[in-house]
Amino acid sequence: QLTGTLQKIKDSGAITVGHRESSVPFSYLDANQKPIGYAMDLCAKVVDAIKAELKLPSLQVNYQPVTSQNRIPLMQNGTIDLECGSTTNSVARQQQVGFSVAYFVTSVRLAVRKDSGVKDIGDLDGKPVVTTTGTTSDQLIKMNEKGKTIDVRNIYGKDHADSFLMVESGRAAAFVMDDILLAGLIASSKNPAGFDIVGPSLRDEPYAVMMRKDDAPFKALVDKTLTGLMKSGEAEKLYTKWFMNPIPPRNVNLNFPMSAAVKAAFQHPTDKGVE
Amino acid sequence: MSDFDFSVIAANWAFLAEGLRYTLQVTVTAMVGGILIGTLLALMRLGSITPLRWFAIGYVNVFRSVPLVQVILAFYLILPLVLQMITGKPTPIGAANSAYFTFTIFEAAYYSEIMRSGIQSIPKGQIAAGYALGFTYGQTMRHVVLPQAFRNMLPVLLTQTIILFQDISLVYAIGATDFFGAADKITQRDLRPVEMYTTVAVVYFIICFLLSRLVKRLQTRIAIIR
Amino acid sequence: MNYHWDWMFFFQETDDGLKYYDWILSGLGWTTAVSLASLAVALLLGSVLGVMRTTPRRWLVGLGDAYVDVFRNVPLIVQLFMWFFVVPELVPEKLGIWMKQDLPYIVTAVVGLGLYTAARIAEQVKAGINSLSRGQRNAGLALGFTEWQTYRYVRLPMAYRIVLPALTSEAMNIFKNSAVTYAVGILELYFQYKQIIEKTSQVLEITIVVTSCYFVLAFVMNRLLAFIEARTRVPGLIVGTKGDK
Amino acid sequence: MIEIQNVSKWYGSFQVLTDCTTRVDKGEVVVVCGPSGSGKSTLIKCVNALEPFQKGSVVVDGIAVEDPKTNLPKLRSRVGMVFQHFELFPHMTITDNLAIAQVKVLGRSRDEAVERGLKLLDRVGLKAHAAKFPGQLSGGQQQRVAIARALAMDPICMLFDEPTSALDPEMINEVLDVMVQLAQEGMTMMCVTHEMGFARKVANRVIFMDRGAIVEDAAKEEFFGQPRSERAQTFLAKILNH
Amino acid sequence: MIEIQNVSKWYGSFQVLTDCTTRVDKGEVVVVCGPSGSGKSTLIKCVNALEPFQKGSVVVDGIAVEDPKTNLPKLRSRVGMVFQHFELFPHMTITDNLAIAQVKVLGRSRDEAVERGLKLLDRVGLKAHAAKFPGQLSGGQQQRVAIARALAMDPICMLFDEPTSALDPEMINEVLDVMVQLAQEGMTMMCVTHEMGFARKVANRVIFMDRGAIVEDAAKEEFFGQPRSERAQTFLAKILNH
Ligand SMILES: Nc1ncnc2c1ncn2[C@@H]1O[C@H](COP(=O)(O)OP(=O)(O)OP(=O)(O)O)[C@@H](O)[C@H]1O
Ligand SMILES: Nc1ncnc2c1ncn2[C@@H]1O[C@H](COP(=O)(O)OP(=O)(O)OP(=O)(O)O)[C@@H](O)[C@H]1O
Ligand SMILES: [Mg+2]
Ligand SMILES: [Mg+2]
Repeated sequence: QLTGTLQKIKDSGAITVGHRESSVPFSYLDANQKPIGYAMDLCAKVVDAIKAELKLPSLQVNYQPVTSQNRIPLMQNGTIDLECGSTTNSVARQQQVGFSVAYFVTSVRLAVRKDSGVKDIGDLDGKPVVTTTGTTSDQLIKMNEKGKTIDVRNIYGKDHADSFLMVESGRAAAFVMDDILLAGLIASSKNPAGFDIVGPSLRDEPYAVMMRKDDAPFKALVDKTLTGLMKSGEAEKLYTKWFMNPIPPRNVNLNFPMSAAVKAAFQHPTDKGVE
Repeated sequence: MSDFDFSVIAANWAFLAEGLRYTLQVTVTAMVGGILIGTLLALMRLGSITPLRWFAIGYVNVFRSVPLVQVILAFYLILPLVLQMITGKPTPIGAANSAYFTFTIFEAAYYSEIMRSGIQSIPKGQIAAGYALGFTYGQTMRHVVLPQAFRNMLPVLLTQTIILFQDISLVYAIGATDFFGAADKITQRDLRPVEMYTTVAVVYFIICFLLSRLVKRLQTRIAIIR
Repeated sequence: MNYHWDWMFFFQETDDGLKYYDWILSGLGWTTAVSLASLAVALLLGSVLGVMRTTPRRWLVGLGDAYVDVFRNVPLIVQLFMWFFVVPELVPEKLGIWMKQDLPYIVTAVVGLGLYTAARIAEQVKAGINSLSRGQRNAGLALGFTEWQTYRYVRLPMAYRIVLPALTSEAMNIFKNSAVTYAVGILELYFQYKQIIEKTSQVLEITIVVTSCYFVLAFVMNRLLAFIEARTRVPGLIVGTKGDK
Repeated sequence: MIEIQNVSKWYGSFQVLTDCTTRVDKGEVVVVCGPSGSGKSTLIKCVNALEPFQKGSVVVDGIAVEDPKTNLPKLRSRVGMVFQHFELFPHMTITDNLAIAQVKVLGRSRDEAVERGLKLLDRVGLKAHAAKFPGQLSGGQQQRVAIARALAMDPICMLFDEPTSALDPEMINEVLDVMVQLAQEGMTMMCVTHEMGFARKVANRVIFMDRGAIVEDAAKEEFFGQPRSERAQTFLAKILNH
Repeated sequence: MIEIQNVSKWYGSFQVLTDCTTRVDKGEVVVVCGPSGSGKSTLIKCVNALEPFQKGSVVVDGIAVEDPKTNLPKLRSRVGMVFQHFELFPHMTITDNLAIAQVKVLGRSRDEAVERGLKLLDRVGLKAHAAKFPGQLSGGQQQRVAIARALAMDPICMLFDEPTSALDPEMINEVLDVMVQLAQEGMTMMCVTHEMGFARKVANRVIFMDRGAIVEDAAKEEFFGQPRSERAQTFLAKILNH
């Protein structure tokens, strides 16, 4: 007897996958406005597994763009069944939604202009530091402000492109954000050689597939699929495809080798959220 | 930043054009629907049936006091729930469709205020003349008051439509891809914000400027008829 | 809908030692500050432009018209972005660096929102002045007033009374439009709204609370202007509509 | 034809009509005059129920207008009315102004309505202007069109509310001429006007109102010869002596 | 006092005034009449340069108004003007209406200005209304205030542009009475009006305009006795015969 999301998918004969539109290289639009990316590839495997499980080879797959603001409500009200983007699995969010095992782990670090002379957190004292509104990274500035005795001036960009522009144009000394996003921004910029990612990891954050809360059978299927991909080495192949090679639409290469944290996540898959 | 790189525009013009088409579609839908509903609201508000009048007053004041971007988001989240209650099963309608509905409902509040002042600007004598010829209330409105109110207010209605056209950009809040949303998404992915925003400003300016010239032309033509 | 309601989170402590409701209050403060300052800029500049566009001087009219055309026909968010990112690159380098590093962001926000709203207010002031009969100006001139004195003593006092209902909507709009200034780094209500959603994911509660805040702000503004309207009403004179009620 | 009996009307606590009683018989022409604000317009609008009243009764052609069962649109379509500011419909051509009520209210075919309208337009001397809009005519011409529009409904009587007071002095006569002709053809008419020349020429009776009450209701000769009330005397002196 | 010489004026290619020449001497009362749109208002507004003109010259008290060096506000403050629609300032009390230009233009102290204003208000019979707003007065009362306002500036001459044509018939006389008195006291006046009774009583000369040109400019007796032009004859017939 099916329950929850699986039941819903079976009844409607369709699944709706939520995706981001500009989270390079996880989930974004290619030149033809089709959603592609590392997370999308993983989710395609999950969808295959669902087809097999429900014996619905002709299952219809709908794609629904989501934003960082609306992804959780849309999951809750049934608009989307699966979200494949770059969503951090956090304890606070677990109050509202469920998460699969992590398929990527990012570290929060600093992007700076090479000519700015900033090499570490300590160099930021008294300088403006930008982060993006509505993302989790800014909590870290606040925590570090308290912990260390450096005093930075917090400024906020509307989105990652804005924040990066603040660094590029000299408004901010550094941009605090997930390192993989920083790498993507630098690679896309006009002068990739002009920027560096510096400093220690302020915190590690696991990215995971989001689904509805308390839906054990569905979660089990998603986790089993993802874990299988990690164990079989297929996940690593996908990693290489998206992080170490030129990717559409502009054939930029992120050159972002697998970190120790990601390796650990692949070896010991976990759905533990950050505080 | 002297090295502008407009290749990003050229590479993505199809996406931008698609967004512009969507923007125009929502604008036209919300304009037509909004004026229709707005006229009904204005009539309710000026009529003598107290519950309807209060409904119209409440409707207009609520929607005029709340930021549009929040209304867009709230409708997007709540509408599927309402539909679910009616149909009994989850009915996702999607960001793009939800915007048609939201803008129509929201703009109706603004159009209704315009139509109300339009109706009020018609001299009482015109209504008396309609009645004196034997017209019923409905006929007086239909043949005498509304055509004139609509004509007199056409410039103001169009000006509101220009604002509406610009406000469609707020659908980025629910991730729908209008003109601004398309530009924003390309910016996030390809990272050429200055070039992109400059282009966007120019395109909006050209379209709105042409529209506002049209309004001016209409204004002088209406002045002649009057 | 399997939504986890939790109204108490507003009283939870955040990383910076404040409670979430403190964030909302602080956002409310910034929203009010930005809005009122922009309103002041817009009223001042809008009035000047509105007057310019009714003078007999061709070039003043042209200048005012051009201003309105430009600032009304580009979305606010794009304008703010221009002020923030594009203008500093176009001015002399020293000035640009000063704008980027020393100029408080609220100045950019107030200038952007103020200039945008000024175009709309200029339209209304112009309409108000033009709705007065030509005879009023002639009567002033015939008494020996200069052109400026006819504005100061005769036309503007009436024009403001006539357009007060329209100015009321504009003043309400400015609170709503101030939500866009988060895009240039102002930590106002909408910024806090996004921030709290991101941190707590209690979307519905925070949406209800923030929406109510905006509603209250607009309502207070509405009542304030209704009060001014009542205070400035001229006995025996029926002007336009009686405002919103 | 028109019987007004003890009509009183209040706006809130302000009484605009006080116990007004008079009648207009078939074929009679009655002129109503009086100072501004005395309730002349209000009284005449009570006749076709454009203004509701709280007390008394008005009977037109045997039908009580205050009766809730009365079909007011039908009654009004049989009573022609001409207003101070013409009140032509500015968004329609003259032809449409003349035809629309015939089509929508009386149910005539459009051809029939246009034909009848043009006939009356010819009668007021404006046939050449049929295709124009009201805004393209002078005030006197507009008022003549308004009279034609009312006549096109084949009314059993006509009400006029200061039809010439918004006109340039030069144009007053062209309108009065049409009204005089109408009176001479035997139309039942009730006219609010200050044109005492018109009253002298065609009125059967003159009614003088002051502060909502009918102060004098006398045959023309009597009124102009020696009005009884002092108020009417000073009023007449004022409007005749300049 | 006022000399108008060969004044012509165009709106675009439309000529509103054609070669107008006339003069008003000190103490003279000149009435201007003519059909609507004939340019009467335009002509009278040229006198205090409220309307610019392209050709000709207007000299008031020795000062050429079209001279770019003329201090127009000063000139205008010495020429009183009364408009068809009164044009009191609706947001000021009657007292302020009377005082403001004295204070702001002539530089009188407020007390002095109020005193002078109230004196003139008394003269037009409205002292009791000093604290009211224009909207609270009747049309006739407003127009009398407007005359007092102009007189408060101690003008050397007065211009009137149809001062009674927006009034109810009853109120016309109260305004005309003030004007007659003013004329009899020797004020130099140029009046656009259709009130032929007024012209008969106090005018020295009557000017008749048609299509922007001065067609007749004759002594009163001559004009009413036998106007030369046909156009003036029909015009007089039209406005006198009702
Ligand atoms: N809607 C209204 N509310 C309150 N009072 C009104 C209203 N309409 C008219 N009145 C008052 O009723 C009185 C009679 O008005 P009415 O228009 O009948 O006068 P009238 O004799 O036609 O005057 P006029 O010659 O100015 O047309 C006036 O004192 C007027 O102020
Ligand atoms: N601003 C304007 N632009 C174009 N034409 C104008 C303008 N003002 C007035 N006119 C035209 O100039 C002519 C003279 O106008 P004016 O007001 O002087 O006439 P008038 O004799 O005073 O008429 P009335 O008796 O109606 O007041 C009219 O034909 C009018 O249409
Ligand atoms: Mg009346
Ligand atoms: Mg005139």
